[in-house]
Amino acid sequence: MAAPLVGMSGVSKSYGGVHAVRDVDFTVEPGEVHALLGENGAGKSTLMKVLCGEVGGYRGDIRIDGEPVRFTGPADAQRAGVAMIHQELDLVPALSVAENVFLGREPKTPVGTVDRRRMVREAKALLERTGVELDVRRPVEQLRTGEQQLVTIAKALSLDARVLVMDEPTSALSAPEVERLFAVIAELRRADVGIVYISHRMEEIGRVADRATVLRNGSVVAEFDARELTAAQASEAMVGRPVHLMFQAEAPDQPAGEELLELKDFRLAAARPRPGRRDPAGIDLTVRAGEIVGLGGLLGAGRTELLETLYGVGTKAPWRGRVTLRGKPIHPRGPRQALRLGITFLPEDRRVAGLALDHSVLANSVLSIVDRLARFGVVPRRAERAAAQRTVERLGVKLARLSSPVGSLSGGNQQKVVLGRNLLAEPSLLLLDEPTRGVDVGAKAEIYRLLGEIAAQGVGVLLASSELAELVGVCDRVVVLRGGASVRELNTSQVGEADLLAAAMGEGPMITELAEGSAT
Amino acid sequence: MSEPATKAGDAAAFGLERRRGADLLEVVFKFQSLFGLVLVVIAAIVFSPTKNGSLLFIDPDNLFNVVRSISEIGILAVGMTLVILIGGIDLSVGSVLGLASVGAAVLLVENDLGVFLAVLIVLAIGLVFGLLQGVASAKFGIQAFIVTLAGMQIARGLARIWSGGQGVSITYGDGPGQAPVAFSLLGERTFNGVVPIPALVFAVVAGLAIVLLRVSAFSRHIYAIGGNEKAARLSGVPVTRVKVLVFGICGLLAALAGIVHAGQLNFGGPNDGAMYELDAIAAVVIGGTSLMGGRGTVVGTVAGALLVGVLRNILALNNVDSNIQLLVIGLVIVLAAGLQRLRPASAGS
Amino acid sequence: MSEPATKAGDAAAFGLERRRGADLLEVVFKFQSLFGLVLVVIAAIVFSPTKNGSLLFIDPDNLFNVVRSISEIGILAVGMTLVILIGGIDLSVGSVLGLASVGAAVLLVENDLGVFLAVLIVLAIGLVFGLLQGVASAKFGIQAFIVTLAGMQIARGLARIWSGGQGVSITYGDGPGQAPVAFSLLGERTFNGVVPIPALVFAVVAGLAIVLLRVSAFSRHIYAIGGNEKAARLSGVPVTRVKVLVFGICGLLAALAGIVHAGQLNFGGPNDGAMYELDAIAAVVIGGTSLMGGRGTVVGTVAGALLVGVLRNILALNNVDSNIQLLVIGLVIVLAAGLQRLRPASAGS
Amino acid sequence: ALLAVTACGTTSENSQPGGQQPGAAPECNKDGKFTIGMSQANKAEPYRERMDDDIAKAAAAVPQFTVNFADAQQDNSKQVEQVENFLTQQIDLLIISPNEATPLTAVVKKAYDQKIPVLVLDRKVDGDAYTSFIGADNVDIGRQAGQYVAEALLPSGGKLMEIRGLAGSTPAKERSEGFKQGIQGKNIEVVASGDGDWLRDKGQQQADALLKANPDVSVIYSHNDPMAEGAYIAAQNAGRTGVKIVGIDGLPIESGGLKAVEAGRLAATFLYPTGGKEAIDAAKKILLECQQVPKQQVLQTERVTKDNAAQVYARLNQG
Ligand SMILES: Nc1ncnc2c1ncn2[C@@H]1O[C@H](COP(=O)(O)OP(=O)(O)OP(=O)(O)O)[C@@H](O)[C@H]1O
Ligand SMILES: Nc1ncnc2c1ncn2[C@@H]1O[C@H](COP(=O)(O)OP(=O)(O)OP(=O)(O)O)[C@@H](O)[C@H]1O
Ligand SMILES: [Mg+2]
Ligand SMILES: [Mg+2]
Repeated sequence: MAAPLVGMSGVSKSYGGVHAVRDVDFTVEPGEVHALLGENGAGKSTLMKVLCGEVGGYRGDIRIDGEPVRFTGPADAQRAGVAMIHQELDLVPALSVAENVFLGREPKTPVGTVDRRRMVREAKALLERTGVELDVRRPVEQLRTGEQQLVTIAKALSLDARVLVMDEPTSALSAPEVERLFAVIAELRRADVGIVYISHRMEEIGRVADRATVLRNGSVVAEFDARELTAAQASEAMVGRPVHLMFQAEAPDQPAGEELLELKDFRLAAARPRPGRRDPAGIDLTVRAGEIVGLGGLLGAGRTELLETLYGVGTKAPWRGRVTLRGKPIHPRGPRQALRLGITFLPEDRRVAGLALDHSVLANSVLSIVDRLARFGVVPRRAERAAAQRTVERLGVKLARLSSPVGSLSGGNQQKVVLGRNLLAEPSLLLLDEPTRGVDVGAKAEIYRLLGEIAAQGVGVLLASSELAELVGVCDRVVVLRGGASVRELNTSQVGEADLLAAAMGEGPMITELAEGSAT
Repeated sequence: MSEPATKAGDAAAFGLERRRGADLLEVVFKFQSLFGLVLVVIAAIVFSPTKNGSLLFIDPDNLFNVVRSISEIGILAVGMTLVILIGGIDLSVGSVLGLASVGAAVLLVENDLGVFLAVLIVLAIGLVFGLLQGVASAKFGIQAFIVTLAGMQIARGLARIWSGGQGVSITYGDGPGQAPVAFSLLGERTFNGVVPIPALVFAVVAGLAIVLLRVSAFSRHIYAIGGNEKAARLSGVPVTRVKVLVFGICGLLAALAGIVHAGQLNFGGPNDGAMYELDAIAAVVIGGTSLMGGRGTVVGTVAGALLVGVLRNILALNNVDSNIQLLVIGLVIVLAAGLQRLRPASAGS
Repeated sequence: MSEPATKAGDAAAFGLERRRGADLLEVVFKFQSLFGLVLVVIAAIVFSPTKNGSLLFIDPDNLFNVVRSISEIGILAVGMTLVILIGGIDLSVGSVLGLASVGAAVLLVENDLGVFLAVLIVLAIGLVFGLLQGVASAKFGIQAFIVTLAGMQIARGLARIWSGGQGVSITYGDGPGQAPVAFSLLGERTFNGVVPIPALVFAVVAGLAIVLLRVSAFSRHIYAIGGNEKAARLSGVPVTRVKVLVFGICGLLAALAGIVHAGQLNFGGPNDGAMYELDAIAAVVIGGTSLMGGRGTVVGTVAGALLVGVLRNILALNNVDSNIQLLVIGLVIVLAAGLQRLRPASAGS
Repeated sequence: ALLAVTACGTTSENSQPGGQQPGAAPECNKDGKFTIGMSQANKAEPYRERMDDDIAKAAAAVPQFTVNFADAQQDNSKQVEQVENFLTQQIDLLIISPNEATPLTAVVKKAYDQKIPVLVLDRKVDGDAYTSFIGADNVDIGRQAGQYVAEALLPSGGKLMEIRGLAGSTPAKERSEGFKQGIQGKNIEVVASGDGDWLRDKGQQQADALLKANPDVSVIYSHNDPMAEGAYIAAQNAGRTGVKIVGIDGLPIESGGLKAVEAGRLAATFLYPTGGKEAIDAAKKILLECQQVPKQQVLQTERVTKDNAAQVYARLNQG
């Protein structure tokens, strides 16, 4: 039998005392999609970074086509046909989409200058393959997170790699883009490319993967035929016990509480729209105390902008329409005002907007409340530690100790730290933007449980998400946005994912009446 | 329900087991700015010239002289540490020192104000100057480098205009045109004539700053802003206010250094303090504070300032040619900064 | 499946439609560093003193003089732009300029080398000096600020040692101890005695840099490193090599500026170029380049340098007191930098 | 040969009471070994570099002497620190050229009180806690420059401009004041002035713009020779070859003012002697010969024009 395309055997990698990967054997065959599963911090990214030459100093060996290799850097691996789509969207903000796609491999004209026309043309073609039509001359910083993710995918495709690692490629994508990506994967598979697919969206695994390997604490604990794998099985293998996935949606029979947040035809009167931004343009919604309301929509529907605006960090423009909190009109002009009103916000991109990665878990988790903890400006250390410790335990953050830099935690655990900071501020209205992006099933379940718990305590939650299952499973009601305006309101106890998707895409049966009927 | 808690507990236990070794290493690296200092001090003792069989370097008089000689830079560097922690920089401190020294001299000598009032006014000037720079930088978003580069020129111009184009000498006495004798204390030594007052002022300033950065909510905000300003803002840190205040404190300390300067030299020199900003920044960076912000300590800064002071002292005591001194100090600064890099990388590659 | 594509198409069309208006605005802001310059030029014309009924400022002779007077700072600033684009800074350029001016003078006068050889050697020295700093900063990860702060001292020390302390005068002729007359060209004007050679050198350097940054892959790498170093590294950009090279270029240009300096003044001054680094940085930042790296243009830098030059010229033409000049220049720099901020914010608040 | 050097003249004011003088300097002794500390305000100015050189050269002829040099880089504080270091080293004699007078007074007094003889060069300290002052008079040299301009360059009046030293520094102020006295009542107008910070390139920049704004200027007075050279280049660039330029310092080095006068770039310069040689002479008297030295030695300045430039240059460099 021929040697596999990729053969990793006995690979181990540790950081200081942390064994990120221990003695892992892993293979990829040509034309195969091999899913790599595991909890946050299980070592998936690390294992793949080892494969792609990004992380050195590992033990064990790697063979490509049976030939032993030891890459000296990502460029070296790329030359050997091994490429990776990174979990963190590592793009250069000020450069254009085309420049990003071809960074480090710019096409040259005969005189040695960059062939810009070719670059633009080819970048455009690549992006079309992934299903977006973007002006590839636009700087990447003006793109939405989802669009950026598609750019990184296009960039990886441009490498024409034989082995392509996709580390959570869909975490910021909504359903149509995911479908499109699956089509691309099918195409690649036909071209005999070996693909490693990492995702925390369990329902995707069965659809794309042929094989699945599960890591726990850095070691392989199981291997499955993915085509027959159910989400429940996969989750159980990852966590080591059955996960009663989330949505025990025992519809909160408790009477919905008082009206907390109410928006009536809310819109921004921006002097000039910013390209790519979708500011609120006619939104009606209500969040009651004790209720979890979802915000659905496609890429660029304007969910993020709505949440940012409500938190006082959106586009600076006059508000139109009515925004009331407990019946009183509000207009926070910054986070501090919003916090004073009892509103907290969990941003979509934790690395950019959520955490000081170099700083300790302790410092990051109590930041919102140090003012409140302080007596005469002095923060009692014990109170600070206690608060952080409480949060870490409540959310089950997996960490070495409170003084570890938060950047050394896995993505999911980082997310929990941000959520923990929000909860410490004891909000009455919690704005969450993709709170489970990159979070593993186990942690998701915990976060959902927590959300349920908080809601039960009378907090209102407004949750934007691209994961249909999450919206349907967790929320009481979902408001669907399109083009910055609310177009539908659905009651999740009566409709499913398909209806939601249809509403978001602007097709399908008109079910507004139904939703409205149940809401009022 | 109990499961996750146990998991966290496990992790903590696991962490604890690992902790001892890692801790020692971390302590070593935490204090590496001090190690640089210790190394230089050892070198200084080894290379110290002797006179009548005793080492000149460790003569207490000499040691206090070293501390006195860095006290002004040290005071500037404490303020600079705060500014750099929020990811800023303040190039104006040297000129503000000059402005303050002129101010103190003019107010005491020409305007015949009392020491208390004169000092108060000068400190207020430094504070306001710093606050204005802070507003320009934090509120209007102009890069701190450029704001304070302009501030450096402006303060220098003001100092020259105020002084009337020439340094102002301070003489002491009760007559008109004489400064109160109390002010001359800044040039004296206390504790039986051993400890120079400027060194004492520096020690107090540094001590206060160290405590402030340890315990205050304000310091948490400072570090957070330097670590990730956007995250800090979203977490409810009053970013603009903290930044403005930090620049204000830096200006205030620069004015304090200027007062010490005037008191030590009995002179308000409009051109004094030139290039002090670079010395102060060097002390901060040698002390292990990152120019990117968010990381560093005042302890390190004090060590950095002492390191440079000791280095200069031992080179001078050995009569090293001044040009060679430039070379040696330059190289040692790079080496000291290189030492910082041995710190185990925290995250990323 | 076709639906989303269409929708995306719609969005794009919508975007395009909006674009025209936005484009104009964007162009305006793209060239706002030029606007600052235009404003200052207008002010200069308005405030220009007249002599015999004609405006002194717009006299071609005077205009070329302005360009000549900023040519050294301008050359430094071009190199500085590259360094700042990669997120670095180079404080050593002023001292390297001094070192190069000494080098040129000594090689021409004392060692009797030909112009070509002397210039080549001096440029090589600048290049190597820059490369070494680049290695210390990029390879050993020591902060550029501190490396070049040390480099500044070291180059200054070397310049003084090489020159033997005193400046070296350059006299022209064929005899021993005299420099070839060709070198004196740097002090001359060409095109019928209108265009000063240093201005020409500056124009060529700036022109090359502008073209380089437009068309080369190297420039994409520079912007990428400044914008997101990790992303650049992951994309296979040879980060270390590019950084080292950029510091090398900056050193090379500093040496070139030093040669121009020596040629203009017929003098190699070991203490010359002090504080030029700050002027160069100011030109870069006024020109809209971010000190955080990754954003900026050489066109902006040229405009920034010209802005400061015009400002100085008009103040001097009006015989403004030098202290007031300091104040005015400081304020205008802040205002010019403030103008940059009107640029529509890119993301977040 | 040593005496010949002082041909520029030394007036000794012997009227000092001398009571304060440490006449019995620490065990003066013909065969002793002595360390002299020389604290220089800065080495960035050619004039001061030359002062150090003069001292080094003169001391090299005295085998009993070792001289330690320190460079305060124009920083009063640093200079205080360096004198303190000298005291730690227990030097036998201090030569100091202060950056500014008042700031250095205290530490000089400290040395003097420790019975270390102190020779102050170029710029005095306050009070009289020093052994001897050796230097020229900046007001006087400015006055002489003014008189020269009035007599030789603009006998029937005219307009001139002034390139000044660093704003806020004492010599800049004094050279300016003296000059005004020199041209007083002579129908000469200073129509423009700029600060050249003592530097050649700054001098050029300032002169560039000022010449443009004041085309009727026919003389430039510069506070030192390097700025005068810069002004010369500016005048050449502006095609104003007729402008006469007067400098100060007259350093007898290749790049100094004497050569510039000799080559015709400057109309005149005024010798501002460094006093380095005189300082070592005084040190010999105190340390080796157990003699007293006068409290004040005001070094005479000398007008240098094309006529005598070569001769003065030769004289100052012999020996
Ligand atoms: N640079 C680093 N320094 C220290 N520890 C690290 C570093 N990178 C990863 N780790 C640790 O290695 C372990 C594995 O991390 P890794 O990122 O591979 O997890 P993952 O499986 O990709 O998780 P996620 O699903 O959250 O992305 C974690 O415990 C993490 O804290
Ligand atoms: N042109 C732009 N300039 C600056 N920021 C932009 C621009 N376009 C988008 N953004 C930012 O992108 C974010 C919205 O992108 P995001 O990834 O959240 O979109 P999405 O989740 O697909 O859609 P939604 O708007 O429905 O959340 C916002 O934070 C917005 O500030
Ligand atoms: Mg991962
Ligand atoms: Mg979003």
